[in-house]
Amino acid sequence: MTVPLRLSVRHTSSADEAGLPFQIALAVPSDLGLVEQVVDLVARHSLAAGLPPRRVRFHLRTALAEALANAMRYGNRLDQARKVSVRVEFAVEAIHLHVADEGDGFDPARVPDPTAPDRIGADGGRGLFLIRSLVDGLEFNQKGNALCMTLRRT
Amino acid sequence: MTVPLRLSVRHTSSADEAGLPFQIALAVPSDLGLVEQVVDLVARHSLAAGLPPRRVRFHLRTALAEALANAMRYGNRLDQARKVSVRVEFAVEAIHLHVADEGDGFDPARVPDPTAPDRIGADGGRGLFLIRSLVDGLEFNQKGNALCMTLRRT
Amino acid sequence: MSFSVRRDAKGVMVIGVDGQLIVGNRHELKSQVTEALERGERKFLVDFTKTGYIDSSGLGVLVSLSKRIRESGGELRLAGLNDDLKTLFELTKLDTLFAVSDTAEEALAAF
Amino acid sequence: MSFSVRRDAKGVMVIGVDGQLIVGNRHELKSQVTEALERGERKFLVDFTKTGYIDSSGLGVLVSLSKRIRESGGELRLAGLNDDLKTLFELTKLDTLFAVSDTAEEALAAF
Ligand SMILES: Nc1ncnc2c1ncn2[C@@H]1O[C@H](COP(=O)(O)OP(=O)(O)O)[C@@H](O)[C@H]1O
Ligand SMILES: Nc1ncnc2c1ncn2[C@@H]1O[C@H](COP(=O)(O)OP(=O)(O)O)[C@@H](O)[C@H]1O
Repeated sequence: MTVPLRLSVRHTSSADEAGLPFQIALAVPSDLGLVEQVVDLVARHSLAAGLPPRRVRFHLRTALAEALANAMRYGNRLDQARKVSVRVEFAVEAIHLHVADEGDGFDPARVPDPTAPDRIGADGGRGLFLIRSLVDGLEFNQKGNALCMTLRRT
Repeated sequence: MTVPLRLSVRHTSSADEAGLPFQIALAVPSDLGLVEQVVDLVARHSLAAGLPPRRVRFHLRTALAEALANAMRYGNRLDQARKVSVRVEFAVEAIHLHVADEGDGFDPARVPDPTAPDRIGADGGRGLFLIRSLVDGLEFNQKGNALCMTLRRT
Repeated sequence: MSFSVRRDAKGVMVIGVDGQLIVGNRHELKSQVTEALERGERKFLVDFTKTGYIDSSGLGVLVSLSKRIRESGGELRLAGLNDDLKTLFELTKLDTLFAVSDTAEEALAAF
Repeated sequence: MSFSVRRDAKGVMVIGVDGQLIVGNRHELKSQVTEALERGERKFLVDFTKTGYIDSSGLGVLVSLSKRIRESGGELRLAGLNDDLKTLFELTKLDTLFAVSDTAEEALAAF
């Protein structure tokens, strides 16, 4: 006789599921071929942590892919020996995606708006703009080699 | 013009899914009512990380519940201000479950075998024995207030 | 998790463990059985058909209840153990201590 | 992820993006289209019906390919964008730059 695996159907415990903050961490070699895998991994665990599928499928995946690519390319200059550190904090109300590289950082305030009329047709320059558009909060460290993207759970 | 009617390009990344080690960490107040939630959380993410369901459903859940209960009861004496730190490393071949408390530790070698004839009917004393029976590797730190349980992925 | 309790036609208290039987809820099972004993009940069946996992505290509570029930002249049977739970009872040699039936029906017939 | 390429009866190269179009695989799309241009193909349809997500590198490659195709006197159409991808094109105002159809059929009819 086998009992189907049913996890967390009902709780009578002292705090509910979302009330247990935890974090996921990984260190990723600077290989652009790994971006998709890291995004998949974080997306899968975000779904397991109860984030709404659309937030994960669109906002989280796109913003995280951008942040990883920038950290690998501009921060770590695709040097595979340099790692991108990814830490995802699952808090009660939101998740915080921390992405840090081993580079010199930059000043995000100096990145121009890619939707300005003379830039719409440019080949690049949309990464940071997309991150800003898709997340609910974005913070950089002083140096500019680490960012934290906040996505509300709802 | 000879053009192949249908051509597919499969992308192969430089490492496969299980090849991206990561870890999950949380700090749990010493409340026995939280054991089930923590076990559910770790189980859910272990399934998301591709561990075989039976390993998760039985071996992981039982062993982790034991280790958490011991850390809360004997290590932290159910003082909710003291935390049990849980860290799960998802490596390529195995997962490592680290459980540490803020207590004084103990000497696991001095815990008697609960299956000895005079002990089978005892009310307690089976926790450590079950952990040992269910995991593929068990290590304690010197002090005895932190353990690491290894479960192979297969 | 939760427990379901019903009294069958033969006067057996049938307790179903839905979910886990672990350190966090074992006292609930203990008080269910203790109160029933005080009310005069003597036949108990714990049905694990809907049980996820049991930890050593859960096993401990079963051992201590079986003693109390025996001391009161009562009878305890277990049923519905899946393969994992059977392994658990075998590892701890508790399979030698309990009357275990495959199904609740078989257990009820044995009272 | 992978790309599927077929040539339809009207001579349109239909490229399906199965999975993601991101920094890790955008070069594959680029070389598919560049080689087709060199072979003399001029009509291109990129079908996103089976696409998961697109990052800014993926958008960048579409912009640069649209320029190349236009310079060669060719035509590029996009189709099959789901709501998320539509939002992406709207946010970046790239919806004003591309000829976008709801379905591949509509796009093919428009060539
Ligand atoms: N992690 C980083 N380290 C250093 N510079 C960065 C980093 N992320 C972004 N940048 C800088 O910001 C610029 C804009 O980035 P982005 O908006 O993502 O567009 P794109 O990647 O297409 O240039 C980059 O060209 C780069 O100079
Ligand atoms: N984290 C811990 N800190 C201190 N002592 C511990 C810890 N874990 C186990 N012990 C000791 O080991 C003994 C055996 O534990 P265990 O085998 O789990 O059975 P039980 O919990 O039923 O006593 C406990 O009674 C306790 O004295």
